[in-house]
Amino acid sequence: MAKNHSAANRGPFNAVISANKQIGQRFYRLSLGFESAGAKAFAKLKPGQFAQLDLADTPLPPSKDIPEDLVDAARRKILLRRPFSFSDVINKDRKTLVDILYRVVGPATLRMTTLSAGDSVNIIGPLGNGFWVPRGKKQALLVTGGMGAGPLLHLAKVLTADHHGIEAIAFAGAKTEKELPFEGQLDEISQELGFSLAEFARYGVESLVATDDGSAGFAGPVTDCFSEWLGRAGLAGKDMIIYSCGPEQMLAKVAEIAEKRNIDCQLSMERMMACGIGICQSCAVECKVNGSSETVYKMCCEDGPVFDAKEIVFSS
Amino acid sequence: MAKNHSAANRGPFNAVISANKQIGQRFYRLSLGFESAGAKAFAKLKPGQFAQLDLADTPLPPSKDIPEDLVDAARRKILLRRPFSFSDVINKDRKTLVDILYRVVGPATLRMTTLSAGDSVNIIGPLGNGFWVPRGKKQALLVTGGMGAGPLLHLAKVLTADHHGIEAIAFAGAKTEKELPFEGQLDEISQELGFSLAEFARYGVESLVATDDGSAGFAGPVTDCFSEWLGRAGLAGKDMIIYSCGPEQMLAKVAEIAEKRNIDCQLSMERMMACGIGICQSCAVECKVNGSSETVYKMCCEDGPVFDAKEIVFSS
Amino acid sequence: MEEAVDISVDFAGIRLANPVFTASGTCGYADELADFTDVNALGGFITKSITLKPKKGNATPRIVETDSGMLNAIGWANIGLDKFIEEKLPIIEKMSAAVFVNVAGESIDEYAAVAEHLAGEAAIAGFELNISCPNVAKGGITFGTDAVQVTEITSAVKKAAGEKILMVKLSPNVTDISVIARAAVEAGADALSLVNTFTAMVIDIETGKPVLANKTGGLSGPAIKPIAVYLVNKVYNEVAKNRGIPILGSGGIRTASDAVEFIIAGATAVAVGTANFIEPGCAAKIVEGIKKYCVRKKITNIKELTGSLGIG
Amino acid sequence: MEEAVDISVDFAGIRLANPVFTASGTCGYADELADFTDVNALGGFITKSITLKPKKGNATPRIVETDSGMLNAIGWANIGLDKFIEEKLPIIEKMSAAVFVNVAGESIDEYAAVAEHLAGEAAIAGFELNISCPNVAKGGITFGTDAVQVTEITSAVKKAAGEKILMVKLSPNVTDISVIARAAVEAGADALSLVNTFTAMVIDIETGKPVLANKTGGLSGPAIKPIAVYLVNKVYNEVAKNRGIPILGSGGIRTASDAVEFIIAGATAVAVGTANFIEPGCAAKIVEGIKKYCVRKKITNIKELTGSLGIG
Ligand SMILES: Cc1cc2nc3c(=O)[nH]c(=O)nc-3n(C[C@H](O)[C@H](O)[C@H](O)COP(=O)(O)OP(=O)(O)OC[C@H]3O[C@@H](n4cnc5c(N)ncnc54)[C@H](O)[C@@H]3O)c2cc1C
Ligand SMILES: Cc1cc2nc3c(=O)[nH]c(=O)nc-3n(C[C@H](O)[C@H](O)[C@H](O)COP(=O)(O)OP(=O)(O)OC[C@H]3O[C@@H](n4cnc5c(N)ncnc54)[C@H](O)[C@@H]3O)c2cc1C
Ligand SMILES: Cc1cc2nc3c(=O)[nH]c(=O)nc-3n(C[C@H](O)[C@H](O)[C@H](O)COP(=O)(O)O)c2cc1C
Ligand SMILES: Cc1cc2nc3c(=O)[nH]c(=O)nc-3n(C[C@H](O)[C@H](O)[C@H](O)COP(=O)(O)O)c2cc1C
Ligand code: FES
Ligand code: FES
Repeated sequence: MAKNHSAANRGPFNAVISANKQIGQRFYRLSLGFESAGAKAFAKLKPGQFAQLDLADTPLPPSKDIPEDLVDAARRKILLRRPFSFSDVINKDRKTLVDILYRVVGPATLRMTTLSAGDSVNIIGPLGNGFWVPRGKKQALLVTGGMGAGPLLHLAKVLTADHHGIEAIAFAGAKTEKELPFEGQLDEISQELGFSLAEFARYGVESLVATDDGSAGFAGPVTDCFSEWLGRAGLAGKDMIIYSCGPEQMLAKVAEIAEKRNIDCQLSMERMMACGIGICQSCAVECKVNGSSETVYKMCCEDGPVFDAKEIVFSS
Repeated sequence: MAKNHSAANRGPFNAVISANKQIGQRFYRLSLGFESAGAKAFAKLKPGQFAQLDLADTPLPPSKDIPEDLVDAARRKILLRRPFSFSDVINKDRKTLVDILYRVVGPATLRMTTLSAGDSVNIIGPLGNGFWVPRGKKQALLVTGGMGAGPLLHLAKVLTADHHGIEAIAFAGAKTEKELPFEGQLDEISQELGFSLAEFARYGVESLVATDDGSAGFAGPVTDCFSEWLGRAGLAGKDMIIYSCGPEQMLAKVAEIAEKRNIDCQLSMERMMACGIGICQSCAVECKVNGSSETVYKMCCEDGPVFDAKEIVFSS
Repeated sequence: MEEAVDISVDFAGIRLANPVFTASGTCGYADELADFTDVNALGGFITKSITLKPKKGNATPRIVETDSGMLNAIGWANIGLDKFIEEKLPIIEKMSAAVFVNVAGESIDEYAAVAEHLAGEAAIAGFELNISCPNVAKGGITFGTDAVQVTEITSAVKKAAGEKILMVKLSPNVTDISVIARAAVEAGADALSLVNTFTAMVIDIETGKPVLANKTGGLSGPAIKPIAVYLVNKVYNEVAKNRGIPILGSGGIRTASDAVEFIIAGATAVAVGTANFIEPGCAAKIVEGIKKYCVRKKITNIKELTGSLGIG
Repeated sequence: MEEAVDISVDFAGIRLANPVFTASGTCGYADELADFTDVNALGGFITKSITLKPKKGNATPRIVETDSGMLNAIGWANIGLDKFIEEKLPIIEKMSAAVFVNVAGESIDEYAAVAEHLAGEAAIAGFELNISCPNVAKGGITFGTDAVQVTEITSAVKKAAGEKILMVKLSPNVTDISVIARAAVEAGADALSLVNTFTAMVIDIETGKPVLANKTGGLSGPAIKPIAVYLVNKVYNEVAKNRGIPILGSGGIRTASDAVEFIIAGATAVAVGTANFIEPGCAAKIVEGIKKYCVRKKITNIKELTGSLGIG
């Protein structure tokens, strides 16, 4: 696992918003541009790396636009930065443009919705270690839950561009069709091949969709869809790799499937983070120690957020 | 003193900003419009009354626009409402439009500068008691210091409109010409008559200007200018009244002059206010008790902010 | 649907329509908030601290804002017992909320005298004993931080209070609040109120002096909420639960979610203080919000929620 | 002009280039902040709490945000003394700031053992005794709230610490912090550090459980600043001033203005904690801001400012 070496410039940088597009009921895509030092730092952003955004002084939306379940939470003044990973990076004319897919869940993400072209936001990053591609892999299976799609879209792009020997396929899950964080229409190709999600399709990656309520694609958890697909394809083994990002329960299930079929698996974990830069110890992830029943806490921000699935001790 | 009777609707109301014009280095005029209940409540706003604005969720200006001496203060998140009085009221088409003259001194007034046409702000008011016009007055002397000009402009308008028997003259002071909270040019009429400050002139009120550094008009405190003028005119007595609003030291001086010359005098006082509506007791003003050496605390928000100068016990 | 939710609470033997009070010193003596909100929508109401004689209070500035909080050093400014009886009781008689008179004084006798004078007033549900105000030279906090004195003053006022509910308001400025809470309950307190404000100071770096004329003041508002929730939960677990003593929880409550947090921690009812200054109608809104929360969570009686944290 | 300002301070016998530290637990073990700021711009640096053996710390969540503050319950997670000596001391040797090792433990012996092992290290200026951490079951705060135990642990560690400066970090969760401060000083503390965090709790009203796995945590950040300023001023007046004991003031410092407030209140130096997470370069900025303040106020030596509030 390539460690994010010190002495790199990781900000704080000011990024300028180029767009902040609502792509679903509570989903947005924020596009930001960095110049000079920030552009240099983010140019080499790896899929799965993240950044810490200071949203404390970003205004709230007008009260009529605050969903009822967030009215009370919106009263809280923000102190800490918030971690977000990226769904895309583009280097153009000495600028670096990045995209963040985000969901509105509390005071910071609520404030984020008011950012508009020309505004700027203070960012520390890139942070942590991204996904990595071990030698000899032929097939990458991207399993996403909800907002987890972001870093896996970025990964799909990188796999297509830099790893020609690897074929990728995506499994995208959400509670309902409306909560799939994709913009394009869902075009069903065939029951087997699933959907052509424009976001993955542009990298030549087919996708299967699952929704808990069956409103689109497979009816049930994306992990069931994934597991059934693996069963049908009769696939297992060492030339495959699973990459997953989503809610922790889903990741636990993915890890289980991976272990059963003996497939390498990398998971992007989330923790409440105060600093994001390895100094506060708030983001502990319990990890197994090789060949022992003991566990240690690794830091999600510095040692992760992407971990080998075999390491992780899931709590529930 | 007409007391603001209960059972009146004093909000909270939403007012919509129509303009927020910078009129000096750190001075602005905020124009707001009320509709329906708010319009009704503010339609009868008296000069000297005030309102409590909730600016907690009003965004800060971008950091490059925050003056260096306010950078640290700007970090403080606002909790309490802020009191402001008014420089004008216009009733038009069932709407009530009001103006606030304000100076940027801390986190709330800094945030206020970012309000722009169409934004709304939550307001409690009108609050407190305004200036009143005792019977038999022929001449009103308006003495303002800095931002104190606001309510006295409103008073000048009301005097001209509703009290034809009274002639008004204004004495406007500030530290420097730049800190005079007026927009128009300073046109000197004559040494005796002083200036034609457009803001007062449109109500037919002449004005004398004083600046501490002599950059415009009389060189020295406005109270000296005022006192000299009274001396020159040899005026005193019961058909005159002094109205004053400004820093407390200035008000103390005005009260002294008024007492010496036996002129009725009303002062608009300021205190740190938590509620503005008489429930927290934070805004105590020490007042003499008639015919006794004892003093009591009156509430600036409810019993004031305008007080008879004879009542006030000045601290320094 | 909403009718199915019962948010009325039993508070030391009386029935409150709902568990929301306004806190002493933040809502006047009686109906001063009536222009802004329906005071009859409240479950309970606590007057400004009343002393035997009128008190002028401290010089100004008496308040200063801090990050997510404010300091106050009002100093028990109040109209005094006689004027309170004369001018305010008649209004209180018409209020439907349970009214508690917050009692303060410089000596145990003064506290007891105020309670004794009011003990026969039908309009009053009980007393809140302010032994925890950090802004007066004598009395107040000195009583509230020493268990022996808490015992003495509570017993004395209990006697004076007759049949009325005696609620003791605890200071958070102590090493172990449960020790004080236990002393109060064992000396006869029917209910506990916590927390009062935290002693604090703001210095104006331009003048080099404290902003408040009184130099120090009490910190209230959202800033203190997490400490208050902890203290309520601690007193609930260590003192109140087993003895069946209700807690009135306060400290930074501004929304229904805040109120629910205190209730889960162990508060039978909550008091809204500083938030009244910003949104004078917020207590009534909190009543509605608690109802909605219960409906959403399928809680039919708010009792199920009280102290449901069940830790410790 | 700027050259005329001397902001170096004498801190318990050593000279610090300026009065700004980063606080324990918020800046790593050594140069972890180096990517973001010039750690050599600091006057002092305090390591994360070090225990004899490595500690895993608490389960997650370990933090939660509150209004203008945050709760943490890290639980002394640290690499342990041996690894600290092996991996971190070599880096510390190259740092120009005065480095204090924050020492923690479950028993007096453990505290003393850590200090003894490090007492001979030239790279270390002294120790900060953490007897005030609210997030561990044993040790920590139990020591910090009882004067007798503070005396014992301070004397024991003082002996172990040899020539090194011994700074005792006080808990604010006490009735009278001066009693504890006095106990520490009389038992040999060369300096006092205050405040540590306030015990607090946040409840998730959706799950009905505390957000933190440890249930309670310590409140830090701007929310606590006015309480911290008051406590620093109190300890300065009642304990530190007459005995010539320097105070390291902390609690919610984020700007130079905040730092100046603590210095006027009586702090010889200040420590920046939570703010490092938001703005990792802020301590260095505060150094510059203090200089500018002194220039503007025509203060030629920062000593003139320390404790200049002069009240009480
Ligand atoms: C490495 C990393 C990458 C992330 N990438 C993305 C992304 O690309 N898009 C996106 O929408 N979100 C992402 N998140 C989550 C995002 O940081 C939170 O949604 C955000 O902080 C919520 O802030 P808030 O103030 O809106 O809500 P809060 O009120 O802070 O939180 C709302 C709810 O979300 C939970 N929560 C908040 N922060 C975290 C966290 N860090 N880990 C787990 N649960 C949390 C809280 O427990 C709470 O229940 C990422 C988190 C991490 C750690
Ligand atoms: C009845 C009344 C009417 C007012 N009318 C106007 C007006 O028309 N235009 C205008 O610009 N300002 C007016 N003010 C003052 C205005 O309320 C303050 O400038 C404002 O609250 C400052 O908020 P802030 O957050 O920007 O600064 P803060 O950081 O809150 O204050 C900056 C400085 O101003 C002082 N200050 C703040 N509020 C008050 C107060 N209420 N009384 C005395 N000193 C205070 C503080 O001590 C501090 O030194 C009025 C005040 C009162 C009481
Ligand atoms: C301005 C002000 C005045 C107060 N006056 C009193 C008082 O007279 N008696 C009392 O017991 N508590 C008084 N308090 C404390 C409140 O009743 C309450 O306990 C405290 O403010 C915490 O709640 P909050 O954070 O919701 O304000 C006062 C608080 C404030 C802010
Ligand atoms: C995440 C975190 C971890 C901390 N860890 C320690 C610690 O290990 N030892 C210690 O003595 N204090 C620790 N503290 C307390 C700080 O050193 C400081 O005293 C406190 O946070 C108050 O300062 P602040 O408000 O500037 O953060 C920690 C604080 C935080 C926020
Ligand atoms: S978030 Fe601070 S160490 Fe990971
Ligand atoms: S500001 Fe609350 S009583 Fe005047």
